[in-house]
Amino acid sequence: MEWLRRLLLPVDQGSEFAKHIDNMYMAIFWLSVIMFFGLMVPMCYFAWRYRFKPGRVTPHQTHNTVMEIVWTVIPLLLCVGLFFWGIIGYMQFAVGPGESMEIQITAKQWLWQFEFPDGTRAVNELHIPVNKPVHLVMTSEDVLHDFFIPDMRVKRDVIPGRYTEYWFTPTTVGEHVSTCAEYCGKGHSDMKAKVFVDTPADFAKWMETGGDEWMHHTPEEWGRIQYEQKGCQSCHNVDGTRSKGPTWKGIWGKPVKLNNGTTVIVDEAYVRESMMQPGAKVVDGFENIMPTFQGLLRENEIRGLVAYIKSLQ
Amino acid sequence: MEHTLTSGNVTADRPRPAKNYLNETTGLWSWMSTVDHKRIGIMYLGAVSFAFLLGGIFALLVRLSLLNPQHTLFGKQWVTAEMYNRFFTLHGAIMVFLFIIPSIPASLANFVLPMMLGAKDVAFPRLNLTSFYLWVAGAALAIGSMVLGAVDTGWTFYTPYSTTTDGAVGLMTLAVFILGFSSIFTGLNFIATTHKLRAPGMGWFDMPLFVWGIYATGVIQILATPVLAITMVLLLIERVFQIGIFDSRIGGDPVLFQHFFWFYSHPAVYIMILPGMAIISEIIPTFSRKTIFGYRAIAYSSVSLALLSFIVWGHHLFVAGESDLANVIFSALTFLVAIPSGVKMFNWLTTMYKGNISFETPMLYAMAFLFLFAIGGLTGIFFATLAVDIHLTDTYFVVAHFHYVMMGGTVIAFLGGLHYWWPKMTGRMYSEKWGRVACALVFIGFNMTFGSQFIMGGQGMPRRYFNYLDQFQPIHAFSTYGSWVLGSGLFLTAIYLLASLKTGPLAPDSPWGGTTMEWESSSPPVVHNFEEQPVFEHEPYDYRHRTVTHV
Amino acid sequence: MSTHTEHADNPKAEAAKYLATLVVLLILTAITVGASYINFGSGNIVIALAIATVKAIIVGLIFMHLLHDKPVNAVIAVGGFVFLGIFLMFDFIDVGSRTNPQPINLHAPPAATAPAAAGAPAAGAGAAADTKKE
Amino acid sequence: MSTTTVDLHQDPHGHGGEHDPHHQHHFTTMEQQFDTSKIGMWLFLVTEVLTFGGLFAGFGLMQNKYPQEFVAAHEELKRWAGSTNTVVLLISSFTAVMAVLSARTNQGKKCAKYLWITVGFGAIFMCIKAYEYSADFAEGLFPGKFYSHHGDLIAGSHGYATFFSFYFMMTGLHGLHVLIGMGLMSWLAIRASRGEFSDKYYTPVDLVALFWHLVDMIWIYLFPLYYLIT
Repeated sequence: MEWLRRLLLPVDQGSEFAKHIDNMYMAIFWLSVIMFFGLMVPMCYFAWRYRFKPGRVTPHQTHNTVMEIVWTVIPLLLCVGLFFWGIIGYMQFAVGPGESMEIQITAKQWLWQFEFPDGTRAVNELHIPVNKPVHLVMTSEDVLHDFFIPDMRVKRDVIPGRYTEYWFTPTTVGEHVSTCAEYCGKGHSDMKAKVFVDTPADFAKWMETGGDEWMHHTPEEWGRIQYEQKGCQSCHNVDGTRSKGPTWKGIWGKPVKLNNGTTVIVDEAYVRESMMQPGAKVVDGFENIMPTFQGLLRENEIRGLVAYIKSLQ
Repeated sequence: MEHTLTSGNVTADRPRPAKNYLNETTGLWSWMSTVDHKRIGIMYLGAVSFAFLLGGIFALLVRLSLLNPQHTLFGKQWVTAEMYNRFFTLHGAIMVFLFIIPSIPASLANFVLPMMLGAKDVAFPRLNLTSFYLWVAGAALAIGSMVLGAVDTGWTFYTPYSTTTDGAVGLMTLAVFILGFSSIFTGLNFIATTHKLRAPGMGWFDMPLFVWGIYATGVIQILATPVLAITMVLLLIERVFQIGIFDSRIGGDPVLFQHFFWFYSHPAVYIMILPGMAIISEIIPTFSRKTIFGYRAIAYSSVSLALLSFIVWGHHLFVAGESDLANVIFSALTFLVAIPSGVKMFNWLTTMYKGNISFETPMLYAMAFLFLFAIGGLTGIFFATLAVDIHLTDTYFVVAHFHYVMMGGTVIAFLGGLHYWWPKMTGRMYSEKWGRVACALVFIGFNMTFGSQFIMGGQGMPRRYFNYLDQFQPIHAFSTYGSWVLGSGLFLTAIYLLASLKTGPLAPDSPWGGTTMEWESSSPPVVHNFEEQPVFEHEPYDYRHRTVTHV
Repeated sequence: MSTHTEHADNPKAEAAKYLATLVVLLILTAITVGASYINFGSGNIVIALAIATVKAIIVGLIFMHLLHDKPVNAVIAVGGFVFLGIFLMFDFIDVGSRTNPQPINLHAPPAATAPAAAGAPAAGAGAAADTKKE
Repeated sequence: MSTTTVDLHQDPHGHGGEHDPHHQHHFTTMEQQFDTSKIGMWLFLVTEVLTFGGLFAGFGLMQNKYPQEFVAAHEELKRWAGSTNTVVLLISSFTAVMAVLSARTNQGKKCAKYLWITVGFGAIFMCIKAYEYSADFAEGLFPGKFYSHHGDLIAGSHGYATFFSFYFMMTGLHGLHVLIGMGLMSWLAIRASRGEFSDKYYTPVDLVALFWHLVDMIWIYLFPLYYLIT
């Protein structure tokens, strides 16, 4: 029945918890199938067997206490069983194992920011080592979000003003997607992050260098990838149209008017400053809503973005 | 009581009175100022049908937006994320607050509940009319909020998004507040009517089960809706004054809003489904020509569902930041809901056993209800189980589940009830042939639209998503095609029902051989329902002395 | 309407009963105000609410006639308070049993930036008060 | 929201012919009509309880969150004013129930007198409330973002503004109910002095008195929660 599980649930079972959930899901699924046919087969049979015949006399059956007790008690027992099974599974998710790696998640419209205990930070890209329990401690800077990793079968709301948490242990190396599962406005469906489950060696390497992928791209390409991954695209368009923030197309080397009345030329220094201190120079007609990327972008990523903006003529 | 049943024939067993509630007085003002529960029921029927049309248009737009991941029609992108967010918000808000909540109670029950009790009217006729005009005012405000900067919060108005977003959220919350009082007055009226206006000799356990269902609904309307009203006021005040209750930026607790909201909105689910179940409890014995099995069990299960509905709302918050202790308690209580729902299913099936079943349109809808509600109910078990809920909540699985209950349950039952009482309400028979065709279209279209969403949800497609992964494209497209089939079925229903008003054959007093008291009136009934006060003589579904020879 | 007016047979006695009820209510008010000046710790709120409940019950039974009225009205009244109690109880269960996890490297309270979707002005005083530890 | 219901099932239109002019056609007897109205009123009171209940829940949870701020903020309220208002409302409840008794025993004039006294106590209550509000506003004790009071013990906490937001919301909604009750009572007093009520028909007096007692009952809880918390 693996094909059925693959149809009804995500193909990847990225954690022990996912296998547990899948087993429960399939058990309830088959229970439901049995009960569904247990209801529908009699219905169809009665409909056919007792279809209208002129003059047929129907019996006056008002109740049958034994039967009614049976069909009250049996479902009740099933429910009690499922309830306890559900709690056992839930506790794996809500109560942590002894030792785990903590990752702090900060959500904002519309990007995910991850921070490791040593201060390493990343945006929309979460690297975790395989077979090591992960403890997510999450908060939001604006509205409700929800960090959902379908392949791990885990999700919990990310709430402004307080922290929420959950645990899971990834068991297979590979790339997964996490999505926002609590409606948060315009960019809700674009608020995705990549979850990379790495081998311990790869993970250690990533922690040191932030990965080596940038070496395989031209700076412009690398910049475009950052544009898509770090959440720039939720506020900046590259086709010349206005969004929450100004477009990037055709601005390089041109003067722009700021909201304090002065004018500035778009060059590398200005672009860098806008990423690190977005509030310092705000383009006229836009609100100061951009979060700072200080400490979130590596040097190679900043250079890529500068090159990408330069290429958008 | 032992008149021969000549179902389907135009020959009524007594002459039609010349004057009935439709033609006793005429003119627009005679309708607008009426306190006759039947006319108010008809006005409500028109009003909620309009809301259903409006909400349905938004539903089709939502589905059309998701036809392909590029959101293109004829090669051009036609919808943006902002528009999509408004579509689903308006679809949800209109369907829940303007359509489903008042649908069965305020239109069908308003018409038949007093007649089932042998009463001349509801307890407070003018309050009934007030309720209708409050609905109109609420609808006007809701539509006003669409025109004056639409709302994009989702129908749930979760804070802090709803306290900070632009748009006419204030107007929409005001609309919901007013609609709440419309609903309260309806419920209040039915409870008082049931208590005090039963026909001479009719005890509590002599009432038709429809009345039990509507009575239980009224209890929920009275107890839950005020909390919604005050929640909407608090939300409005939070937006204007920033008092710091729901908005976390100023010290509020967004999860508290969800508690307040779901303390109403979970019981509201039962405001929607209990009347649906109540209709099924009428249709099945009538078309099986057999007394209902387990009358008391069904009556008690209606009331116990109403009461249980108040202690399970926390299951909407399992992953929303509710404490583990509360999660466990709410999970346990949620499972209890399965029991009375199951009891009803078993009783309906047993009623069909050894019956004499014919398949006119209302019965087809009743069987569709059993099919769809079984799926809706069983998929609820997935959510009650804490661990599985973590994965499935906030995905399309939830969307599919509650549409199976709300649309597959309530709306299908509403359609069944509409066809069941249409001859009584209008005095005309509709086209049986087109009725069956439309029922089949609705049934197939519905399963295409929402059955497929169980698969998407399980695979991890979150709800309220504008941009989705390409892998879901075929299922989304299939679901959208299903929505067209469903829409065409409903459109067809509207056409033949309206056509029957002009061309339908005259209806007999009791076209289906129903045994409850409303069938003792003429079709359509006279102004005060009965020419003489009916007296309770036999239990509501007594077929012992009736042998049907002809359909 | 004789069933409801059984006590009106003797309006004087009825009036005296109402007056006595008023006196009891006033005495209870005096007690509750007096008790608030004495420090019972967390007992104060319990005492105040207990006395308020006694007063509310007296008003319901005597002034609102529930004692001699048809039972259905009393059932309705009690039902309202029971369901209010359910609402309060579960809210407090949740809020009272929440754990408050804190990350290891806790920064300054998250700066509450205005959500990008909003043109709404940022909150006034105490924007960061929500991170106060319970 | 309350006026409509209270009015609606009172003032019945006469269809009865030889019957009591207040008898509505769809009731068999006046007693049935009276009982029905009473059930309707009690159901309406339940909705009132739950409406206020939402505010009480919010207040309780916020009190739980800001215990110190709430105690500190309540010092700004005048305990004598709250106590006086409690006494005023309790006495008005007594006069309201006396009005019902008078109506029921065919003493129309006395009923009108008691109703006017009740209205008078309501007015005293509202005057004291207005005095309290104006004193609060003078000190900058406004709800929500308009809060501009200086010298709070825990500087910068939003708890103070939250306390006063709830204070104004709950006492404001309560005050609105008092005003509605006063309006209804005045209208009934006029009808009573015209001799409209008797032991055969006194439903409106009975129902409005029920409404008034509920308003009193809510104040019985508001008073210790706002004026006496320590």
